[in-house]
Amino acid sequence: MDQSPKIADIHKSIVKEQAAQERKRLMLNAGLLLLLLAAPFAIYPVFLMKILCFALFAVAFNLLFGFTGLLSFGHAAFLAAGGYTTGYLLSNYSGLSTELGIIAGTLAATFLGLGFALLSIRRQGIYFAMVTLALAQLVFFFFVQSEFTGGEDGMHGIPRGHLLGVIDLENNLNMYYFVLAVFIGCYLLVQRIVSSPYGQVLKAIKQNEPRAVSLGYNVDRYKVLAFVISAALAGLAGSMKSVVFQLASLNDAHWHMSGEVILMTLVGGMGTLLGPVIGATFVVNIEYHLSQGPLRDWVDPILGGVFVITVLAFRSGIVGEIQKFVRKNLG
Amino acid sequence: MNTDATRNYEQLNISGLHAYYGESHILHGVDLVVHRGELVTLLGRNGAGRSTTLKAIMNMVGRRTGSIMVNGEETMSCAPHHIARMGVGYCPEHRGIFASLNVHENLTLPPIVRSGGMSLEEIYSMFPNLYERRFSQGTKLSGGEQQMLALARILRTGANMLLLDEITEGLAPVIVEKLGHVLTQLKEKGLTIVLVEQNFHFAAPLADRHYVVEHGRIVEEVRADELSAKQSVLDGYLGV
Amino acid sequence: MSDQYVLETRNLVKEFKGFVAVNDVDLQIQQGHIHALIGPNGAGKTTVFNLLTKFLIPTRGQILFNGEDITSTKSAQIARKGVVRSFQISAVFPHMTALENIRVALQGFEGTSYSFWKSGASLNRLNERSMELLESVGLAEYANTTTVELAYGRKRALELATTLAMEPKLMLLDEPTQGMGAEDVDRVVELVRKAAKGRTVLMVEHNLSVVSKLCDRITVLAQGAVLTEGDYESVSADPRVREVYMGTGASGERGAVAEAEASQ
Amino acid sequence: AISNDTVKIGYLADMSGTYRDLAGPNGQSALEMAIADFGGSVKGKNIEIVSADDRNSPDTSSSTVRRWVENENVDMVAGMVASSVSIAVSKILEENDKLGIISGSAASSITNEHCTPNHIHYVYDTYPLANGTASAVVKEGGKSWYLLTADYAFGHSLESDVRRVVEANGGEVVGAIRHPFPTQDFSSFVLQAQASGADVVGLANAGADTTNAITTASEFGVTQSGQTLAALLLFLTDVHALGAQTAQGIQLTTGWYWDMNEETREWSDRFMEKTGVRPTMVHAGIYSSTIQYLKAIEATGSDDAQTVRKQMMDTPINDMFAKNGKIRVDGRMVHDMYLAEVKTPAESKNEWDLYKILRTIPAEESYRPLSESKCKLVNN
Amino acid sequence: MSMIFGVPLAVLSGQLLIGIINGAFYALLSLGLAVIFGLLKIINFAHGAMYMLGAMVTVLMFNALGVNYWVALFMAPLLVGAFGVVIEYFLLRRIAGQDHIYSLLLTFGVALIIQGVLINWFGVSGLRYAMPDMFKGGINLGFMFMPYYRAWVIVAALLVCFGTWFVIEKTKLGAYLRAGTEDSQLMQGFGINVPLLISLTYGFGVALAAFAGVLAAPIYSVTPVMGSTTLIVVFAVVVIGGMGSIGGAIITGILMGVIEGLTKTFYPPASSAVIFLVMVLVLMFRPSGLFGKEA
Ligand SMILES: Nc1ncnc2c1ncn2[C@@H]1O[C@H](COP(=O)(O)OP(=O)(O)OP(=O)(O)O)[C@@H](O)[C@H]1O
Ligand SMILES: Nc1ncnc2c1ncn2[C@@H]1O[C@H](COP(=O)(O)OP(=O)(O)OP(=O)(O)O)[C@@H](O)[C@H]1O
Ligand SMILES: [Mg+2]
Ligand SMILES: [Mg+2]
Repeated sequence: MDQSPKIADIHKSIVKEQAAQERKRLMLNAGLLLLLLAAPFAIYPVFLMKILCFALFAVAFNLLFGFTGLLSFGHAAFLAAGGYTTGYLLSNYSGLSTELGIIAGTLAATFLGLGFALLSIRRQGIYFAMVTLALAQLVFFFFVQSEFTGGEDGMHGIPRGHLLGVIDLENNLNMYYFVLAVFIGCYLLVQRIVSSPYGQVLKAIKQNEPRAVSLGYNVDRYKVLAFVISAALAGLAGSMKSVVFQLASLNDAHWHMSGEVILMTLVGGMGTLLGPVIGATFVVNIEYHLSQGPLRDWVDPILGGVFVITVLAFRSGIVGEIQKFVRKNLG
Repeated sequence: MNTDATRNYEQLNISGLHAYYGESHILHGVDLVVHRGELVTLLGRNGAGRSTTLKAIMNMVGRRTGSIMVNGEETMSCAPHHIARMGVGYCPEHRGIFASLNVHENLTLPPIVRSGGMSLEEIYSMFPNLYERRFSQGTKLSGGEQQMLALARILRTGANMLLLDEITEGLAPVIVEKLGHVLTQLKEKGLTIVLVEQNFHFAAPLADRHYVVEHGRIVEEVRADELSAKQSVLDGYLGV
Repeated sequence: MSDQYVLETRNLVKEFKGFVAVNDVDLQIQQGHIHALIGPNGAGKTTVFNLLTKFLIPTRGQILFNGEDITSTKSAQIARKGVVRSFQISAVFPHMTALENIRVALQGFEGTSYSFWKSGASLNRLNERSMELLESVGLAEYANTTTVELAYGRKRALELATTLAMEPKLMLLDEPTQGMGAEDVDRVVELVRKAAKGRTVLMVEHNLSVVSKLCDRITVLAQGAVLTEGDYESVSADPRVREVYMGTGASGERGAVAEAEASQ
Repeated sequence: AISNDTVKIGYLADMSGTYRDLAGPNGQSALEMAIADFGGSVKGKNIEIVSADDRNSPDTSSSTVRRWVENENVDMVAGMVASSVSIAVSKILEENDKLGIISGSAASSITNEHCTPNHIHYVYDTYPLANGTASAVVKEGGKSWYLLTADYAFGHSLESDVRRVVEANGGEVVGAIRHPFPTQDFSSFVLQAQASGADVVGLANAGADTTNAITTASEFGVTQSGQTLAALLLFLTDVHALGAQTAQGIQLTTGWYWDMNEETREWSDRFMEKTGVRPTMVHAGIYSSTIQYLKAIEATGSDDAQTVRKQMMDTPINDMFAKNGKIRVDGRMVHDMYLAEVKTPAESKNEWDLYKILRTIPAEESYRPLSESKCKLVNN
Repeated sequence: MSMIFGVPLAVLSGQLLIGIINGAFYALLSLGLAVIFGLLKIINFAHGAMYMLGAMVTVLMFNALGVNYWVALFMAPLLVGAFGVVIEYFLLRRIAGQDHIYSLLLTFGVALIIQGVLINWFGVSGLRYAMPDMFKGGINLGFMFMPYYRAWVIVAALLVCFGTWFVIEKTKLGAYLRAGTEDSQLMQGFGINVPLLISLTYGFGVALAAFAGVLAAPIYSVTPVMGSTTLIVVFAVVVIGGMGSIGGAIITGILMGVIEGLTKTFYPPASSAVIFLVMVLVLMFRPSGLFGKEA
């Protein structure tokens, strides 16, 4: 069999390539990590935390949108569910240590996510988006109605409390590093998921569903799992946010929020790991800085402009475009 | 009506045609001529660029350079619908049946571009399956039925130059035979036909000339009367 | 005694709003055979495939796999039982490399497909087998090529390799040589022959030369019903078959002359 | 002493959303007018303004205000409309012991369960609005009421206030509908209100909901069929949008109106020159509160929140905006309110000539008495 | 007087009529969306903004040039439609053939821009528009007072709806449109000027929204934000009807109007949620809407 050495070579080269990419990614992540560790000394921590929370939210969304090909137009529901649950528990059961409150919030979102998934997963394309939107609207009306959310006044004065009952989170730096730790944990998790055997199946489903079925995969189950994980992470983002800002409000449940996370993901680059993070950073920043600058009154039209330009000019998002550029010019 | 006068009339003249899909450069300078009333085939391996050539004529590829003359008119700057209006009928590789229309609507969809096309009756009598299924959704047809529909569709328009891409693909032998007849009839009507085929046995008896496409170039031209002589060469190219 | 048959259908019927696409079909596929399903266009071949793999739900009738009734089993299950199909249009995962395409099929057996915490490297274990499969369809050097960039014929070859990866007991091939140049056709014929060893194959094919070369047994469908069944000689000799399908000069080559289709 | 030698005022309001016209960019003009009129500096220290759009979002606002007070030495935050924003901001100000003067919000909870020692609620809240309008209308014979209530906390509290007042004055609420927020088409609610046969149809909602309800009511001839419309929260801008034709005869309570006397007219003319529109009570309130704030600094020579707030509490307010004004311990600025009626097209001389003041509701009658307060700063 | 669930029959019949009126209104709006999605596969999130533009243009034309209601009824849709063509030509065309989501985001962006700009120019508290004199008042139907204008709304809306449905489902032009959206390149290959067709269709779709806007001007407060809330509801209607099903959009529109109306009578707080509830339920049993073709 004269072929076999050749095959071996090909195989080797493939594995080598994998390893090389692995290394590249590691270096990139390490660099970012250093950046984030140093950040709070240069930039205002609460603002950084806001960015991290939305970055996590976008990463969660992208797991579903970018890597599974399911466009949920209802992710705000999970952000809010997490936020309100955590907020409610922490404000009403003093002594409950913060991480428990956050875990509870995450669980709430997870179950809500499961509910959403079971009701929506069989729907295709735009119908899927619309069912999730509808469900999210119902959740929104529930939050508007119910007393514990404080309606449009919102839920205020949520205590940050102590992490594991010891680390005081009222201190912004402590809070920041806690948020950062959680964020990194989730980011790595998603990174793992995407490259995992499960991730491969998701990829396959996204690219050719009937074929995946004929290869014996029960696609609905895989989608549900993806949806639930995504919802859980979104909920976690909401919980963290409510602790950071010590408030939870209807804005997080409104469909505009579901739209905003799409924008973040798209601007950053859907289907890339770093994209949503960059996207969130970008969007949060312009919104924040514009709203205080001379263009104060024009934030919405400008955001609209960003939508338009992104879709027209660089559809694969900041990160996506960079990757393209690198592939073109550097190999 | 195949007088020399018409025979020498160049209905299609392609020279130095390059075509691109985004980054990938598919056609590398195709030159070919088709006279009125001729039936010319484009043979070649998968991926050689035959379909792309037809698409390029219709201005349906990403980017094109070179020259394409239809009836002596330069068409590089024309929009697809103008080219069609010059009497060019295109039957695409993957049939392009419209799901939102039923068989009958699909059939009557393309506007008449010139007089002298076939009537509905003629077409239905030629493809009885289509008549049976005329009210069912276009894409609910079987693979083969769709193929018939795709062909029948352009016979109506009265186009006098047909670009046919793999019309026998997935058809039962009987139907293939029938298509053979149809093409002969069309030739007799004086139509010009450019035929992209995998099935050499189908193409051979029909064609006046064969062009062999490889890697986006014309690498060989074989007249019908040279077939036996150049058979071996041809087999080499087609890997038969 | 039906268990000598790998696959058996009893009075299989499929209606589309009144139109009967498959009419009372009894198929019996024997262990180890390469069985061809031929017939004029619109005869119901693809529909039969769709019924066997539950991409369509039968209106009436029964489907038995190794004597077990699978009439109401779901697509994915059926695939896992070992009934795997290929599609009339090539079905691959366009933005994965050829290797990854195969691995997706293989990892089904690993039972790790839900474990989202496992590292991707855990799949490298499958590479060797994948390379073998790619090699067997002559795609070894394309292992690391993204599938979109493969020409049509190669896509089909890849699809076949993925199908093989499933270790199917029964393979359903819908026009495996469609739209292929002579060269590719021969390659595929060889492939199917190799693949068929120790397996059973049911295929739809319009290319009679392929059928004559490969198939042990042939069922002819016409207008949804079984017209006749038998080996190539007997079938091709049958005047009705010539009439509705092969045409007069059924030399095994296409393109001979026959009178108009008289099937209605 | 005046911290880092400047008095820095942060102006936070909805610049681009549904509440824009209440305070918005024109509110900043009012603020600038106040500073200019005060002489541009206090105790020789100059006065700076920073401003931001609150996006109607509490977390955007709170990160903005946090940076203002923690990094940019902002001493006082003015404006604020959406109650969620006002409450969020007041919490942050409490943490950092800075001062907030809320002029745009309607929620009476701001100086009730959500009160802090660090903010003042200046212009109005739902309590006197309900109070003034409802009692007046009942006194004039509108005994039986039917309420269209916006179905969220604001609407609910407004509704309960109205019920209390109506019943206290010997009237009764025969029915109430809670409509979703927001609602565009009120026809079916109006229809039910008509069917109820009540004397008065009370609108316990705000903004577009109210204007839509009024438009529909006039279309369906509610007033012709002998029912009275009572809007519980209606701003000059809303009435201006409706026009005298549609809004005529509606009774409402307001904290201020531009055409009450020389003083108000003079100021409003200057405001209109700057902005091209007539000021709402919120605009006037922003102006007045800023003047009061600066005066307090002038008097105490300090811009420390507690000192200033104390000083402001000790000084009765009588200016272009407020008569018999007084800032209570809970931070509520109480002052005379006015019962107004929208003029008929015949009476209205120009597009902004919209109200006639029927009577003055004395400060002490109008706002929620401290005795009923749930505020932590009030000891009862 | 007879009662149903404690609601007087008279009131109920009144509510039904109102429901139908609002339904006709929804029908008109969702029709535009359905046309645009069904034919162009564009998810037009700018539809609400276009509806708003229709109303704004009507008011502004009146204030600036004293253009009366009847003229506006034609002018406003015409202007907005032209604007739509411009948007299609310069923006949407560039993402033709891309995933739905992009058209959604693009139009959403456009909506944000239009709305934001108008807010800065005209504020949010709304512009005044007087009811045209001939529509002042109404008739007493016994069970309710029926303003003439509402009657007119039903007639106008239904006429336009039917006309549109007919053109698209029953004429050759309609067939071109339907086919053109599946494979516009091939349609061009048949000699049809698809790009033009598409621009005009989008223009027509948004013109329908604008027409609804004009109808709305006299009865709702005309503000730059009036579209944003309506949008989502109308979307729900289209989805329930089955995206792209023209007839579906119309029938569902009226149906939803009635359902909403009844909810407003029996349990008002739910009246804005009910549509989404219906949507979830419908899609559970009919995956592509009431009248949608199975994919
Ligand atoms: N839309 C496209 N984008 C990018 N590349 C394409 C596209 N269509 C075809 N190609 C590539 O162009 C080359 C020629 O394609 P073409 O369809 O012309 O081949 P062909 O000669 O018609 O053979 P066959 O149709 O039998 O595959 C192939 O390598 C194919 O991969
Ligand atoms: N979903 C459907 N709805 C309605 N009719 C259908 C549907 N699918 C197939 N048919 C009809 O059933 C008949 C059989 O179709 P099928 O695809 O099985 O034919 P086939 O034998 O595969 O033909 P070919 O060899 O051309 O692929 C055809 O007449 C087709 O029009
Ligand atoms: Mg081809
Ligand atoms: Mg078939």
